[in-house]
Amino acid sequence: MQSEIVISGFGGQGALFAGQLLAYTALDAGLHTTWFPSYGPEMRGGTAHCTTIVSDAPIGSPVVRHPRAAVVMNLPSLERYEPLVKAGGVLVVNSSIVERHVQRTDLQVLRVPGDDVAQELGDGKVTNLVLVGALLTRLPVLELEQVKRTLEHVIPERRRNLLAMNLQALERGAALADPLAAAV
Amino acid sequence: MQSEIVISGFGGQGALFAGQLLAYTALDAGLHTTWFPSYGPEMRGGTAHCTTIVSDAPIGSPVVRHPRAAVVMNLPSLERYEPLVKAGGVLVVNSSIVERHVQRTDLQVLRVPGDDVAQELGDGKVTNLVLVGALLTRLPVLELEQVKRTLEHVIPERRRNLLAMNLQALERGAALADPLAAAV
Amino acid sequence: MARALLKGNVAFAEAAVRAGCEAYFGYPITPQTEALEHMAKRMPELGRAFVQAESEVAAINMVYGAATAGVRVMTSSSSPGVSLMMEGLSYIAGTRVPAVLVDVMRGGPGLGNIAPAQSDYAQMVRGGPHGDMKMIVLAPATVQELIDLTVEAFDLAERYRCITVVLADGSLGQMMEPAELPPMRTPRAADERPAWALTGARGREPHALTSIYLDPEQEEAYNLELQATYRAIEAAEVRYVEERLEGARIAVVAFGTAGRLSLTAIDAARAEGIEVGLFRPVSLYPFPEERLRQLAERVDALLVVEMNAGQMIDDVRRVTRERVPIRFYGRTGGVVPMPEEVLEAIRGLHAELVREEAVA
Amino acid sequence: MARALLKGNVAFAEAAVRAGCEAYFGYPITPQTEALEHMAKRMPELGRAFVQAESEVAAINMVYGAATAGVRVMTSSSSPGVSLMMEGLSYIAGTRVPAVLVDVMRGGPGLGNIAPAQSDYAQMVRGGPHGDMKMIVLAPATVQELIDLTVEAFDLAERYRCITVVLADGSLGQMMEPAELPPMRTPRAADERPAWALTGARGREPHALTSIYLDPEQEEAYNLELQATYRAIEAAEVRYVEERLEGARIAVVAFGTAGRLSLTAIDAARAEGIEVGLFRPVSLYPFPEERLRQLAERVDALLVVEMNAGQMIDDVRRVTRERVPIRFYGRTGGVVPMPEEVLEAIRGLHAELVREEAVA
Amino acid sequence: MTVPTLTPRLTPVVSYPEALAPTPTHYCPGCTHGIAHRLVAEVIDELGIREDTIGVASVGCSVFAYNYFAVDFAQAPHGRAPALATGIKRTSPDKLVFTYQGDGDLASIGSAEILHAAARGENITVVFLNNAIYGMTGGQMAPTTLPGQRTTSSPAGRDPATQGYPLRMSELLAQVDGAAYVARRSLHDVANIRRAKKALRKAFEVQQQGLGFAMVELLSSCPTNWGLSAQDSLEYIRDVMVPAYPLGEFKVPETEGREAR
Amino acid sequence: MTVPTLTPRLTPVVSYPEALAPTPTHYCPGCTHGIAHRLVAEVIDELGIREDTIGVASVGCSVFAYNYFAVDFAQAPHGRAPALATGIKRTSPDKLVFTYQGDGDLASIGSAEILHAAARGENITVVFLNNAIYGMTGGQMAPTTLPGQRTTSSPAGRDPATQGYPLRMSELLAQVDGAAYVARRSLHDVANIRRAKKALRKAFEVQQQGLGFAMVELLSSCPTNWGLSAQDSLEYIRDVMVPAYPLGEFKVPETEGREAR
Amino acid sequence: MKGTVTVDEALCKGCGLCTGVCPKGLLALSTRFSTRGYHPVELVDPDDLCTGCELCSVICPEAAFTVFRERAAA
Amino acid sequence: MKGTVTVDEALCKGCGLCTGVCPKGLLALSTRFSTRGYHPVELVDPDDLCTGCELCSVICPEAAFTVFRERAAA
Ligand SMILES: Cc1ncc(C[n+]2csc(CCOP(=O)(O)OP(=O)(O)O)c2C)c(N)n1
Ligand SMILES: Cc1ncc(C[n+]2csc(CCOP(=O)(O)OP(=O)(O)O)c2C)c(N)n1
Ligand code: SF4
Ligand code: SF4
Ligand code: SF4
Ligand code: SF4
Ligand code: SF4
Ligand code: SF4
Ligand SMILES: [Mg+2]
Ligand SMILES: [Mg+2]
Repeated sequence: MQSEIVISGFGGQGALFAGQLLAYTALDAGLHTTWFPSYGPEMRGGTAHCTTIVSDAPIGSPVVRHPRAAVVMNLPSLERYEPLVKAGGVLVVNSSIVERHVQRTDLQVLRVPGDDVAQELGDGKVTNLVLVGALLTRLPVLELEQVKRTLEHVIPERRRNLLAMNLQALERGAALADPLAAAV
Repeated sequence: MQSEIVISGFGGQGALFAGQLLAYTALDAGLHTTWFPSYGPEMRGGTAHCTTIVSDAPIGSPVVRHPRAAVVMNLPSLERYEPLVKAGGVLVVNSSIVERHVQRTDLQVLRVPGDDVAQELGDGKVTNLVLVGALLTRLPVLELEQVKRTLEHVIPERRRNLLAMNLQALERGAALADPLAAAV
Repeated sequence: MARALLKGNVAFAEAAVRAGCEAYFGYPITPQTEALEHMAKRMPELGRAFVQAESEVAAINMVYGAATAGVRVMTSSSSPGVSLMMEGLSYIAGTRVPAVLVDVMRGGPGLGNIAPAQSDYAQMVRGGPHGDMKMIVLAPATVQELIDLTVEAFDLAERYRCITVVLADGSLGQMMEPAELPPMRTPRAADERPAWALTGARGREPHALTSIYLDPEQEEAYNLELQATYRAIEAAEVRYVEERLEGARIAVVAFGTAGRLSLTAIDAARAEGIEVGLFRPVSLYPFPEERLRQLAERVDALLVVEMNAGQMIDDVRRVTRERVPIRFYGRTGGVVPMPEEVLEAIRGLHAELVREEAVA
Repeated sequence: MARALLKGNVAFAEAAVRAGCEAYFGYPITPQTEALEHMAKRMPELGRAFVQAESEVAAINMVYGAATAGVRVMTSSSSPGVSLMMEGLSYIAGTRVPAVLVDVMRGGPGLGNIAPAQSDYAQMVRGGPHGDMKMIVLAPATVQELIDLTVEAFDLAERYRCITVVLADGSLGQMMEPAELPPMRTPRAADERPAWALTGARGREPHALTSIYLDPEQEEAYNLELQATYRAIEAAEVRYVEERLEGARIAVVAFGTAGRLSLTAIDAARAEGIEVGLFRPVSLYPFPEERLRQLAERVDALLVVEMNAGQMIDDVRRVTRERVPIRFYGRTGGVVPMPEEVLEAIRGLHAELVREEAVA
Repeated sequence: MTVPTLTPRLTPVVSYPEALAPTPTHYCPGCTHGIAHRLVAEVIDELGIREDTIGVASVGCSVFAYNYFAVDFAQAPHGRAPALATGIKRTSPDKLVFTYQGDGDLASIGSAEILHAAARGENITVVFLNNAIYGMTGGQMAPTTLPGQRTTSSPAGRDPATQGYPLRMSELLAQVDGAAYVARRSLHDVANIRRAKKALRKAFEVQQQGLGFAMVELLSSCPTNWGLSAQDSLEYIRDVMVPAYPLGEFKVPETEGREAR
Repeated sequence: MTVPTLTPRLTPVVSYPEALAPTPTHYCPGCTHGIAHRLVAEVIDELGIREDTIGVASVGCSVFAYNYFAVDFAQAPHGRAPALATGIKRTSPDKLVFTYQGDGDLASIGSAEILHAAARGENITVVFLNNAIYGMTGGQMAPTTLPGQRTTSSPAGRDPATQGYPLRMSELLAQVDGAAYVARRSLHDVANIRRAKKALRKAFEVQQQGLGFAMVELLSSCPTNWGLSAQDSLEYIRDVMVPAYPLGEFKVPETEGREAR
Repeated sequence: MKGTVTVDEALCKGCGLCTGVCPKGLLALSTRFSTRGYHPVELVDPDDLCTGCELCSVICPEAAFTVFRERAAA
Repeated sequence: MKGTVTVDEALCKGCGLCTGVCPKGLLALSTRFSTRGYHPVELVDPDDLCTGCELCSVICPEAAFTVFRERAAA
């Protein structure tokens, strides 16, 4: 079984790191994984996105047109990925700044107020992890606890002091996910 | 009918110009012709040689392994070209400085004291034309008179004052050729 | 070494370090700059040579210099930068000193863009530098292969005293994947340099390393030596990967990233009942001619997939003598084809075969 | 114009002048330097632009600049110098501005020597510069053709907004042969420059000439345009010469000097009763694929003759699908094969055919 | 853009230059590339040469300069802008041709081309942005990087012993006979920006007068790769770069006076 | 070589340098490339470094330098000798590495490489033969060709207006911080040749001391392409080249005194 | 002298350089996001203190300012 | 001081530079051709005037000279 997760947002919203975290977790869990960034000048200011693939078999393509899940942290990302997620797949939306609702009805949509939760936790920079926490509830391949364990050792040195907050972000996202999903 | 003439000597002995003169003459005579130099650092000090081909039909290769005629102005040139001239072909040797005699017996050999004649005429630099004059007596494709006419208009500006001597060189070479040929 | 999640550019740079690379000379260019940056940190740390050259022209000539000194040396760059290395590469080949180049291709021609592409296949495999010369060209498809082939590149370069190119594309340089780095080899000691190297003529006749042979006969003799080396390489160094080819009616032929992309498409097609497999040349030079020719005897059609306008396909055509239909799917300019597109191409080719059978 | 005895290098330079070449930028290198020297005299005399650049890198980029200004511009060089032009050529192709390059090849690889060679066929025809790009490559065999193709090169470059290369070898640059120069064309007036040119945005929107398209989709669209141009060139600009092919059993395939050399051998072989003719590709890109394929249907064997280790032969193999045996005769490193050697190769191939018939 | 209701007596004294295309740039916030662009555009406007000017963009953050100027533009390979400019100027002598180059472009890979354009007295104007770093590729060491300066390719700070010393291109090129005008200015405050504009104007005028090669080096910021705020970057220029790269006119046409520092 | 019968009291005081291979050169008669070769060889002998020296030949008449020196040698692409030397020196820091380059090679196509080798303070010795012409390719204009000088590519004499001004590389490179020793000497007479040798010796000693980049420019003759006799060529150097290319030490290591002109 | 300025929000990147040079301290970054995701600068000049001195426009890397000034008595 | 010189004919290219520097005028090009085709220089010193001053050897581009000198009284 192979799961493809796209994470997409403004540069600076931490999409790339969130994707890497999933890949690191997959590695720790003994799974196959790839992380594929979009890179280049668009990273500066524009949109940043990446694809993480997690699988129990060797991975061919590190990109796919139709991912199983997408975490969209801003409106342009929603515009881009809503049409692409596989039917039945997961779409996590940062509802704090994305007002528009999802049109498709064949997806599991999680609208999570990522920025608000992050502000609450005291750091705008953990929106990505809030959303990932939510995602994990719908993505059976990686377990929240494993992600947390992995985070502990891959968190960049300069953010180590924020580890607790980062872990909370994951948890809050996960906690929010269930009722939200029901509300879709 | 195609005739290939190699002219070879030390750099500075005028081998290249002599070959060009034949090509210019051929052009004036309405024949096909090519002139092919050896070039490069070996020109400085070392040996210079060129191949002139004259033909009544378009010319394929501008070089051949076995030329119909060779004018050799020094010993290395003799060493190189004696074995190569076509059987029955012409070999003109600058006997002023090439002491060794020709071994092959299947060639028309002309031993012409080119440097001596040139000195006599007052300019060491016309050895080449003395030898060419001799060659022409055995090479029916180009006529001495035509060569002289051509020389008049292709002689480099800075040597124009030496035109008369150049023409004499050709004539002296031609004049020497007959008896010499008999003496082989 | 345990497997770690590694970015391609960092992975090959560290692999080179561990393979005993004693000198790196390079110039920044996206999408391979992280390799230079990694070397900027690692090489001085280990007391080895690192110079950020003033240009790719200078970089390849520093490589040339270090190669004449008999050390393991490398550079890395991307398309426009590699174009600037052509003269230097020709001299290195013309002098028969070993060197390694990692080329992380990007979209072209010209300045193009920094997105992944394979459009320098022809340049590296067929005829970039002037003169009758070849470089061993290895095309990895995963970060692990990128590591392994980089290590091997040093060995091959030394074995044949030639240039070995690791030809990757931007995606391989930028992506992360679990991979294992090789153990650290101790670099050769200064007094273990090869006999042909310039080490100062201590107690021996001086020698020169040069690529000029004014006398054509001599240059030809040298060229014949080179050609003999190339024949030896062709005989011994062919590398390829075959997947799902057992009983396949269609073979996808694709290298590097295009190859791994195609594999996903192949699995999807197989799930639909289409018998298709993958032939992935790993050594682009020497090209796996023999094996591909045999393959063309067994299958009904070939689909060449490249991230360019069709470059390797000419070699596929030549080698297989077009015994079977050969179709092409390619994207250019840095567009990475999605496996779904390749799947579509496989389906199309399959349908073609079915139609033909119906007619027959 | 009457026929005059002209040295190849001078002939093509003067031909360019007469074709309305408005700017020449170059750097001395044997065996093409006389061309630069001719231009150094002629261009200023005519009030046109001549710059001896600081290097071939600079020269090709001056050409690039002048090309963006919409003038007829050229450079000339030889193997190592041409290698230095690869990046610039890729940019020119990537910007679709017209330019002419005369490449007078010498022995390689590396510094090699200054003797005549054809060992840069692969570089110029298949893949010197990076990216999916092509250059029209024309291979003259006589001084007259060198003149005519140089003139044509300017027209083709402008028609397709591409690079046209006249690919000669040292012998063609250095030899003299009677030839006729074209009449003097008046260069275009400054206000007649093409609409796409950079002329100052007087009374119109400014425009830019560039080769960077950061968005892969855009770069791909650009590449598709390029590819469409190449298809148009392939359809319209194939050039070749056939000699003595009527009823031939053996066809010699050779370009440029190797072609004319072979002709002498062919005549000698015919005199011996061997039915052999010459197929001489004049446009190396576009390669005369169709015609050669047809030829391979008619003859019993092909002999490819090159002044290299075997480069064009790969295209001959691909195009003919090796329908008939293909043999090779080549000399490398600046050795000019003698017609006698080619004759020997023809005889050998002929004997092979006779033997086979005997067996059959 | 909303224009406020104005009292009739208020009239525009500064507005968007005509020679600047009405396009937002991709430069990072606070990057002084933008200031240099505006100055060049203002000079072009003031000299009334917009329709007679051809620019040559280089490779670096300013690669898209051609999108930002409302003049004809070519885009050169990394370092080769002076060669392109030569090709253009020689075949369009009545046009004003300028290059816009970064320090990696001009002082590293393109050092031969700039030196020889100067030696030839090529009648072009060079706008040279020195930000002591390779901006576009993410902050590697440039030939102009200061000793001790940390970059991604001099992670321990540039060590002159192994990584060499900074090149002062203006001083160097001023030595060359073909150079007519060479000045270094800075973009770190209003007064210096105004001086920079004067120098740019002179550099274009020198070309108009056919006096030869003219170059203005502008000390410029790279907040992103310096890891400083926009404001701190200007202070870094003032406090660190200016001392290492003295401002001044290093060569002026013989007929002209030197502007006081 | 026949040795005359000698009175026992006569002993050899000058003989063929050990570091010079016993091979006739291909240089034209009277070409001062040969003098430069001998001087370098003598210095190598005097310093006793023959077996620790690696030379880098460039492209130009001296391309075969590797045949003439009895030391290990590489041969570089046109202009790139300083890059090769960098690669060699960085990986063989205990060897003495020198390049031998002509003016076309060093000042034209290789100007970026020499500038940056100097800027990096690359610890190498550069022997730079300035004969104001491209000798090997038959006498084209070099960046060092003098205004008005006729060459095959400046047939009407070099016109600075279109062909630029000569580059004085020593003065230029002396400006660069990484340069430790830069001197210009001439080979036109015995006294100057002796001075040239001293400079060459210093340039090798600077490298031995690890002080950085050292270069000696030698004004040299090209009788063949100047169209002058060997003797007249020396006079041409003295009367025409020296005034245009002043002799002197333009940079000396701080610890050392400058040699008087 | 009296003056005022307008800022083209499509151009302003909120770098804040202008806020540092205004002698009257009239420029401040807003907390709003512009369509390009920046906090654009705003003129806060309730007392009409702007002199139209142009300093803001000189330092602005985006040429975002239009500066207006009272016409000199004419 | 007394001295003498020998010239390696295999090296001498007959450039004549040495003839110009010998303070005693003892060097002259011969009319003979060397094996490499040059007129080699010869020491013409019937009166033993050579001082071994080395000037010839300093200017010779071919390192063709060996210079001998009287050993200082020792
Ligand atoms: C031949 C080549 N080499 C390298 C590059 C990669 N590259 C792009 S921009 C750049 C550096 C630009 O730095 P600079 O000129 O200082 O401009 P800045 O971005 O700092 O304004 C480099 C190395 C390239 N495009 N082409
Ligand atoms: C890339 C390249 N361009 C051009 C040449 C041709 N070339 C050989 S030597 C030379 C000039 C040498 O002049 P210089 O360096 O002054 O040396 P000199 O012969 O005068 O001693 C040139 C242009 C070459 N070999 N390679
Ligand atoms: S990276 Fe630096 S130079 Fe480039 S736009 Fe950003 S701040 Fe400016
Ligand atoms: S061409 Fe000039 S530089 Fe070269 S060897 Fe002859 S005289 Fe010397
Ligand atoms: S014009 Fe002057 S006073 Fe007005 S806002 Fe700008 S800086 Fe402030
Ligand atoms: S200086 Fe310009 S870009 Fe920066 S905040 Fe002020 S108006 Fe905006
Ligand atoms: S050593 Fe002195 S005196 Fe003797 S030959 Fe030489 S120059 Fe003349
Ligand atoms: S200087 Fe040397 S080469 Fe010249 S003539 Fe004298 S001995 Fe011969
Ligand atoms: Mg910069
Ligand atoms: Mg020279």
